Amino acid sequence: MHRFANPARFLRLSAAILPWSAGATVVLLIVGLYLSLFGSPPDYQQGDTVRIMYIHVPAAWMSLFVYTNMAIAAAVGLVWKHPLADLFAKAAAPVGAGFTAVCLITGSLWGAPMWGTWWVWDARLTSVLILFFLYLGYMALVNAFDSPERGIKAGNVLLLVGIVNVPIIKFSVDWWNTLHQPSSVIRMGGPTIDSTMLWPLLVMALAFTTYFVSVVLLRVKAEILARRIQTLRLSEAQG
Amino acid sequence: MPVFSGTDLTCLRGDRLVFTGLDFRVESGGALLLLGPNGSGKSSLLRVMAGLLRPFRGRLAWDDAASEDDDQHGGRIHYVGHLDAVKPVLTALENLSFWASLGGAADPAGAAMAALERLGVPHIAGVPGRYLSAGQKRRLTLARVLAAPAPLWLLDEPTVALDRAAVRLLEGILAEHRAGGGMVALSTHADIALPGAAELHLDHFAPATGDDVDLDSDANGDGEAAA
Amino acid sequence: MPVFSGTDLTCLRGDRLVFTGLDFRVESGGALLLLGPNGSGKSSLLRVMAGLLRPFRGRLAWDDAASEDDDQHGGRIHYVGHLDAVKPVLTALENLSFWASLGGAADPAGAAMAALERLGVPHIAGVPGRYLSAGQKRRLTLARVLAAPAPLWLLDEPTVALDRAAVRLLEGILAEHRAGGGMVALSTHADIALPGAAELHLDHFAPATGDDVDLDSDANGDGEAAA
Amino acid sequence: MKGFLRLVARDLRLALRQGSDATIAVMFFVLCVVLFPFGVGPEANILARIAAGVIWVAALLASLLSLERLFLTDYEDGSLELLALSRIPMEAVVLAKTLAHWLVTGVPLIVAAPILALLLNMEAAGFGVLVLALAIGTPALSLIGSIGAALTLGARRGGVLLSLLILPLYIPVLIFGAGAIDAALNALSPRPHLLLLAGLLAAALPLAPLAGAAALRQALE
Amino acid sequence: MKGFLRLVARDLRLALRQGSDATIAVMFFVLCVVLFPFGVGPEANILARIAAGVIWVAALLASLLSLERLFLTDYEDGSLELLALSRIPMEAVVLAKTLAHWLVTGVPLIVAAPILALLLNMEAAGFGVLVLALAIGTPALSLIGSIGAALTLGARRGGVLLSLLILPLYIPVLIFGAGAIDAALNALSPRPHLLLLAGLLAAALPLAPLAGAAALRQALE
Ligand code: HEM
Ligand SMILES: Nc1ncnc2c1ncn2[C@@H]1O[C@H](COP(=O)(O)OP(=O)(O)OP(=O)(O)O)[C@@H](O)[C@H]1O
Ligand SMILES: Nc1ncnc2c1ncn2[C@@H]1O[C@H](COP(=O)(O)OP(=O)(O)OP(=O)(O)O)[C@@H](O)[C@H]1O
Ligand SMILES: [Mg+2]
Ligand SMILES: [Mg+2]
Repeated sequence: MHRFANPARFLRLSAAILPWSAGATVVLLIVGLYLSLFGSPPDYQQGDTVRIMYIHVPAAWMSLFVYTNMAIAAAVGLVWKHPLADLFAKAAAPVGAGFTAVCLITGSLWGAPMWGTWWVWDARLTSVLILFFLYLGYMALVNAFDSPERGIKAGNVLLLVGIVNVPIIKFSVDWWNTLHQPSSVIRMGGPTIDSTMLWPLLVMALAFTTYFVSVVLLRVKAEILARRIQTLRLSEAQG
Repeated sequence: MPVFSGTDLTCLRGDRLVFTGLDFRVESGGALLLLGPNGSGKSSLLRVMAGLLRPFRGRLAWDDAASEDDDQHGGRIHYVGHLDAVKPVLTALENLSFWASLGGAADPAGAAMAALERLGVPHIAGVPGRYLSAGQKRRLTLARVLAAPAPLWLLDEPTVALDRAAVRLLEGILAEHRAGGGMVALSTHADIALPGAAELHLDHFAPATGDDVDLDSDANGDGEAAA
Repeated sequence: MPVFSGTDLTCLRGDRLVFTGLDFRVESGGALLLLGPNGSGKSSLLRVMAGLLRPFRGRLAWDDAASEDDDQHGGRIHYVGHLDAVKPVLTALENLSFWASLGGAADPAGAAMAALERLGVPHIAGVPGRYLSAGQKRRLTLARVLAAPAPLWLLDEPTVALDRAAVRLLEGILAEHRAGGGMVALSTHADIALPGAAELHLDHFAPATGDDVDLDSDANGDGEAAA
Repeated sequence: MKGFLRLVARDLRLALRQGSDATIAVMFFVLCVVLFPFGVGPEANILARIAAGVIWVAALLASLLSLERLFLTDYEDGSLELLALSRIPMEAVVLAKTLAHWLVTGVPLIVAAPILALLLNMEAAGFGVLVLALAIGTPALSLIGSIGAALTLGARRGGVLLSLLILPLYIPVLIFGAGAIDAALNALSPRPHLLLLAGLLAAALPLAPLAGAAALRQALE
Repeated sequence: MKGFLRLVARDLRLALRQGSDATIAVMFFVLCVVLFPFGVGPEANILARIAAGVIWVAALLASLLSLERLFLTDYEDGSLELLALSRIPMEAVVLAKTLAHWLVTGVPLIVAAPILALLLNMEAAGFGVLVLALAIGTPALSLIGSIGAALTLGARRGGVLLSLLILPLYIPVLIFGAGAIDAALNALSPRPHLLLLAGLLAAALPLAPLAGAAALRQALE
């Protein structure tokens, strides 16, 4: 507990942000789901299966975004020893793993009609699978130590080592020829996707982001409180 | 004349505050005896002194230069903790020569043999580590401090498992080291003659129970917060 | 009134003859103090007594019945060696209750708590094993002998890592156990009050150097020679 | 009997308290299977052809790896000595620890297997038999492995040595386990294979604790 | 530098003194490869098709298993603390121990590989590339693995956890290593694959000791 640079300030801040981010999540999700289910046209090739995209693509973006953030937090935690950075990575991991799982599942659901198979071992798909394993490995590592501090620090090193995978995922479609289609939104020279599809996509992406922020705030708070309790318990062990 | 000192040290292990506001100072030829009941933080303080554990707050200084992030600090000390670092498949002499050579001894094997003799166990030189009794292993561990020179010795309960003759030997060795300008900090529950040693009672620095030391406001978030 | 005795014991560890021709006898209420310099065979003798090590020659008897191949022997003793058998993830109380229940205590948790209190550390009951200091761990280990009943206690250097208050406590506990008809055999290098204890100086049973005891002719080749 | 159950309960508690033990063994299993397509290449028909074999080999290695620590921590911290001195017979100690080990690692592995089979394009016809074969085979693996874990106790490099001693004994389990699935996939009856597997289990159940106990007694001398 | 060599020499001596360390890793490698025909069935053309992949996966697992103890014994007996306090920088400690590990396990593995390839009916065209690829790949495996070994120091279930962390990072080595052989067998140039492998090694050589040293420092806190 003593380790938090200033947990009190963090708790105040999170209490102020949380209602807003939670509210925004609900509103954005409703709007996004409406737009993607009813407010956008079916694809001329894919028909209604294209609607999987509004889940799949934001989830894929989030899986990369969350990992990158965790790696940055890990660097901050290692170099400046900022305790909140450590807690952030630990709190974000399950959420990131969840997004990655959603990306994998929706991807293979989409793959069945589009490619005729649930799964192929191509570069994009496998590198995302590796990302998923990195998330799981991180979570296992963090919890594998007698001292939670040690777990978090070891996890930080792993996060930094694993960051090499992120550019591989992002550029796998360009470097190797894969079944998966190349980027059309986040690319040099602007998006090449129709705005009727772009908008619902962006709204869903925003909804996922606010969801992520809310959950992480909650989890960091829970962790801080759990450690307070632990401290109280251990201070009885004096002597 | 080197001086090793610590100011306002606070030690946190896990989430437990072990001691706070502790100061110490050892000068050339001096000795520090760490006393206190079980769990009062003697081992923790020695690890802090060795640089194996970061103090939560406070600073350590060698000749007035901060020793915490000093790469040289390890070379200035010999640390003997509860673990013995004895490899079961290497003989006592091989075990010792390796550490002697890393410590910078000119003739590692010779220095190692001399150290074993000084500790009264030349006959174990060729015995593999796994056959040593508790006390023989302890003597081998202690021989490490003799096999290579270092000004500051940090010994955590060095007399454990030693018979009386060995304790007398150790006292002689410590006296000699101090006479040559060396420093010693050691923890013990047993009687050991350490003339002129300053005593540090760890239980005097225990945080008052219930007083949860208001670290939140104090912690300056500048990196010292790592436990 | 049980009696535990050993006759003409010879102990071989690896290729090394540790002691030969050793006899001992402990009666109900009695105590045996194992003394001797490092490497003289105290720990070896205690392991032989516990049945963890087979004597190369000689026999052990409980009430005149050979105890060597007796399945009951384990149930009659408490052995506390150098290893502490403390699981880092279980709390002190959980650690202790498990052994209490295996030892046949009727109310393991209650017996364990009472034992911790007796050893002056009720406050560590809820602390996981990994957070205990050397002395706290030792007290927890010693609490095991109180948590379930057994007539014979075999303690290998029990005072190691204990502070003075704890040594006094231990002396009281030993006296009580003996007053109730129990027996104690313990090795130590430190001072411990054990009134009326028989002393066994292990160095008196060391095989004469050079005299390599003609094991070949004596060894009866019936499988007891396992080291 | 009471002591036996107490020991199982304590080992389960240790496993659960230590966090994600069960998940980790399964994760290794999963990773091991996932490695194959990288080495062999992604052709679906080849993968489907070798799926049963790969899954069984992975199960075997996962069981092997997690078995390494079966007695090791108890040995190193002195608990094993105390267990040997306790009223529980050594055979029961071995059986209790093996049972706890299987509950923590074998069971999740059985659950994960069908998903991996899907990833490797195995035909659905093999799934039922796969689960059944693993359900009979993994306890046998744990039992056989316990002998090796006991034998290598105290040996440095225990893990690798253990693998060496035990892998040959694992081979029959591997053959019948993979054979049952191949039979099912080729529309033959998997029964004979499964019966042989069950026979192995039946033989290991009394023999492994005996051999393990003997090896443990040796290790403690 | 003198300290570095002393550490390598001591680790080699420990490995040799402890008996058949080198042989054990190779033996595991061999057994692992030999298991496959049992799981997959003995058809020669299928075995030849998957030979390169199986050999690489086995090499990977053998390296993994033997890596587990890389720092463990030094950590548990307190040697690592003393090494940290010594004049040798922690990065050099990691590099020295990894080098010793590779000399003891990687080199014999490279020697054994062609024989196994023969057993699995691999065409002779692939042998040279197999050895070359292993010669570049196994030091990379040891280096990457050393990060994992340092990270999992003091963790519960070290072995399985290590596998979980390291196997994903091993995958690129596996892909390029097996790819080189496949290329050679299909009369294509293995050069690009081998160059990529060499690139991985070149990247791991400075980065692994850095990451490993950082992890070790934390393990000691
Ligand atoms: C399990 C299988 C799949 C995985 C792991 C996966 C993974 C990913 C990832 C990581 C991205 C983000 C790429 C970036 O930010 O540049 C992405 C985007 C995308 N994926 Fe997938 N995908 C899978 C299957 C599919 C399938 C079957 C389709 C449809 C044919 C598909 C269509 C798309 C589209 C349209 C994008 C957006 C690309 C863009 O506009 O930037 N994916 N996928
Ligand atoms: N496993 C073993 N194999 C071979 N020899 C051993 C083994 N264990 C101990 N020895 C040898 O047996 C002798 C007696 O050892 P033991 O541990 O019984 O001594 P001790 O009296 O307990 O000594 P200490 O006071 O140092 O604990 C020692 O000389 C030791 O070198
Ligand atoms: N790794 C750890 N994590 C959390 N708490 C710890 C850790 N190690 C020790 N402690 C706690 O810190 C306190 C001080 O421990 P330390 O080992 O320094 O005591 P000590 O004075 O050496 O005691 P002893 O005389 O018993 O050896 C103890 O109460 C112990 O419970
Ligand atoms: Mg201590
Ligand atoms: Mg002893």
